[in-house]
Amino acid sequence: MNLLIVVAVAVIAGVALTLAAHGGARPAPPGTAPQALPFLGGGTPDTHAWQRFHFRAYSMTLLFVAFEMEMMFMYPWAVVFVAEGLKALAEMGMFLAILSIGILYGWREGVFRWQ
Amino acid sequence: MRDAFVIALVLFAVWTGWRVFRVDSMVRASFSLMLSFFAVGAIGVLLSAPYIGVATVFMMAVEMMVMAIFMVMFMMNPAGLNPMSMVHQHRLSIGAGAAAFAALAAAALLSELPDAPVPTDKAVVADLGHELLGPSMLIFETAGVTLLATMVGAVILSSRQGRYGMADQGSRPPGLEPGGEPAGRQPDESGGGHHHDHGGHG
Amino acid sequence: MSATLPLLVLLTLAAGAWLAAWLDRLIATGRIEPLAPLRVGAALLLRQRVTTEAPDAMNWRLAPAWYLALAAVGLSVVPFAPGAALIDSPVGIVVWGSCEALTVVTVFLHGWSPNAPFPLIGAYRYAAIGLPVMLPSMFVLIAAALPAESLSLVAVVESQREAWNLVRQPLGLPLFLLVGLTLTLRGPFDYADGEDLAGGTSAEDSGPGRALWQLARLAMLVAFSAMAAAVFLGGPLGPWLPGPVWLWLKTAGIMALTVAAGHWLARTTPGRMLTLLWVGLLPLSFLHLAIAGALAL
Amino acid sequence: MTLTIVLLGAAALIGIGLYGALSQQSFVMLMMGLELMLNGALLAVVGFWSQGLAGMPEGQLLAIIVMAVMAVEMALGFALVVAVYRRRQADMTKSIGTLKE
Amino acid sequence: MAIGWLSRLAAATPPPVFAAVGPGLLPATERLLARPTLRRCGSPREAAILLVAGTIPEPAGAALDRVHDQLPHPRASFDWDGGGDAEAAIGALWRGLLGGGASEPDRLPDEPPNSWRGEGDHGQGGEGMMGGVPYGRPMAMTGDDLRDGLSLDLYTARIGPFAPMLPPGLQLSATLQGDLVVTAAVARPPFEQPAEADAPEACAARLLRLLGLGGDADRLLRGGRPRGLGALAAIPTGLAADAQGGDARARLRAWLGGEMVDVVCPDPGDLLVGLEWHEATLALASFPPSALRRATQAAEAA
Repeated sequence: MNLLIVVAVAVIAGVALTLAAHGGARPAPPGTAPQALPFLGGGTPDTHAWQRFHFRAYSMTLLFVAFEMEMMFMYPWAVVFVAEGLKALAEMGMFLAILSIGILYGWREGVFRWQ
Repeated sequence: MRDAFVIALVLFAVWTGWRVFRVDSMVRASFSLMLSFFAVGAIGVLLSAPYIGVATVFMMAVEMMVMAIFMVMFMMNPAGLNPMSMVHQHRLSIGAGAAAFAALAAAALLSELPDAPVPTDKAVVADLGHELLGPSMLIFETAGVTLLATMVGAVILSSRQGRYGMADQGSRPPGLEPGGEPAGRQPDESGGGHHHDHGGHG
Repeated sequence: MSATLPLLVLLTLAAGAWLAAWLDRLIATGRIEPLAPLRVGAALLLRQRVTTEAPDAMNWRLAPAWYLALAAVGLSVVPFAPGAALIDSPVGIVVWGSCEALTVVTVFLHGWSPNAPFPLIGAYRYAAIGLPVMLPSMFVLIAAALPAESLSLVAVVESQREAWNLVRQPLGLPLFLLVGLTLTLRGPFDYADGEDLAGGTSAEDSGPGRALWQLARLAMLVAFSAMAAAVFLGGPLGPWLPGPVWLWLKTAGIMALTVAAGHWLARTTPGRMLTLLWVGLLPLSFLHLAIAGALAL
Repeated sequence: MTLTIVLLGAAALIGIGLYGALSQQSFVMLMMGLELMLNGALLAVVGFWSQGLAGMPEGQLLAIIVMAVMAVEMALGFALVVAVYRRRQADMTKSIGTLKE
Repeated sequence: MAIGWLSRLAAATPPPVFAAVGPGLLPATERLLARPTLRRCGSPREAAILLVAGTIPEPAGAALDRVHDQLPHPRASFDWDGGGDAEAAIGALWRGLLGGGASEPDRLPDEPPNSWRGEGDHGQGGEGMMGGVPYGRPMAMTGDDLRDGLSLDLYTARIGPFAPMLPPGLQLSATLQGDLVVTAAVARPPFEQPAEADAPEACAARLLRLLGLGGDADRLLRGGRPRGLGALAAIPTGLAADAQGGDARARLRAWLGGEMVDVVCPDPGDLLVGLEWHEATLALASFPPSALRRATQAAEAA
């Protein structure tokens, strides 16, 4: 409950501060077309910058999503680690082994490069 | 008091969920969906499931980041500079969505719901850990292996260099005799009228 | 106690951001100018805020607000005295992890929304590096949770009464520093705001928007340093002085270390960093977890 | 009372998700619909676990499994989109139907 | 009230300067901006003062006007011929701006690149899904990729001649797919610079700045020693190989050791194709300005 209140207050305060900073300072003249040109060191673009952006690490992100999910199992596991003892240690060994296979496979296929 | 918060969060989740299909920018759509997940996570925190709630936020922040990246990568006009609507069978879909809602809502309203809330002093995170290492060990291990299979599958499908050459050049089965014509059906002739293969460069 | 903790968090955030800006300038130029952070902020507030041709105005404006809010939430998880954190959640470590993940989203939005080439490239680069950098940090935090038998930071601090985690898990702090540099867009992990992109995601930022973004970066540095101090240096634990003072001292130490690392380490190309992260640093964090696990039993 | 509210919300999310999954032409938008349906499922599971099952640990496990399903669906879904785009330069659901090889 | 108070606070800050460097003044400008009393800006959006060093030759005049108009108000420009006390003059300009001095108006007419207002279904200037000129510009279209065969959108732009990560005067006409350079051609060669610009510390400083070691770069320019770690290791091996068998890393090693480097630079167009943008900027900065200028002129003549 405390968590939700702090998050709500932090978000509201952040937004309020932003609005105050934008509204409080010197009133600015409206932007003009030459001012709005995206910065290219004096050059000009042909098109809008928003595009079907070729993200060069896309296969890495797919591996990452699966990897992240495995982490979800590890948090509760960490809490009972000492209580469960050796069983938990063996379990972790297996888990890390599975993750390592995934990484090794990804590495072999060249996933962790700029495609 | 708690119910009022839950109602507000449910409304927020539904509203942001609806926005997903109403905004033009793919980035906004992804992060709208993310907010919908966050509302559900916050409900989880309110309903004494702190781990599930916060983990939802954590997981979905990452997943929706990836979602946004792929949406922008593969959607035409990803930023919605030209407002657009890419829907088909629109009426049918609205009908199906409304029917699903009506049926589920009726089930929720008409059936006798159990009433056994979580005891306030329950150590829910440790419970989950013991469950994972005890009775549900098999589920846990299966999930691990399934996710490994997902990793491998995702890599195979998405990377270009397959074991049998470039993925965009069509597979070429080995010949019946060394160096001879490839055996079986020719992949390049079977694509039909929809085939617009721009691959093969690079 | 109920009113003190929010005040402590606010005070730490504000004074820490000031100290961070001041340290940054000291390490960069060797000059001691206590008022410089305020002056630079004032100079930025007085200038016009330029918009680009067709920006996503709402997200552009609000990205610094989200960043600041994440820093505040992250700092609220940290205990200021033994047993007293503003967010005393049983899953404090996961809350911090969510702040890390959302920082990537925020920086991405900040670079995406101006609809300009350099910010856009910076945003995608940051996503490529910021996502995998979280993995070592998660392993490090899980390793710290093992002896504490809890995901709560209060318990993690309590578990260090006999020995700091810095001693028991020596690989942890260096690995955790990576995520600190990434979260605060510094030095070798500053793939968002690099010089080769004329400032990357902030290349189109001017005036108040820029001031807020810089402030948020500093606030995030405070939150990260406090977190590292709590997880590795025993947080508020220490003799003679009251808890918050110990936490401040340790936070300032980590802050100086992070700022110095940011100024003195060279940044490599994003492609090589990606490989290094997965192939070098991730196995290292596996090793770290295995050692921590064996020791905790 | 709380459980009823939560289940109504879950029903609404599933309804919107179904609408999205059926109506969107683009495969990636369709996946958003699926995720929204899973979101509803997650909400229902959490509600039931918290209000109706007295905190049985299996309920939490089920919630994590729902999240894992989302992750798998997303990773494989996007990998498929990449593979299809590579051959067809399109991301429409129609073009996946023609992927026969 | 509040503004007067803010202005007084701000007046003691180093003036934020964006430099547009013309022919012959690169070494002098680099030394000027390495002083801690001026703040070097990577982008005009951050700056208040546009420092125009030297006489900008005519074809680059329009580009200079564009950069000038990109500065936020209040702004001023300062023409510098390399002599006099530039630092004091810039400081006076800055304090003048903060004290309410007039801001320079735009030099270019207030016209969008294409007229769009009121056109299209929603008045956004576009038509259909991808067509038209929404908000004044067309949308990017797909094209072939060099590396992985995913034909996503191409972004074509002319970058420079005052881009801070490129040598002054160089205007690249580049097509990017993501952050990868798919095609590159030199639209205009870099300005001619005196021999001083090839000095080892000046060349090393340019590379160090691109590697995120801006403090070290300034220290080198002021005659100090760099303190940063890993600069050599950070450059990929084999990047920007020259005909003599050296690469960017080898040249940086020579410069840091105080040696001049005399190499023949390959045609920049060929050099950059297939490189990621960060690598591309490193590759260009890893050649001495004179070698780069000779190579671009040779490419133009051919």
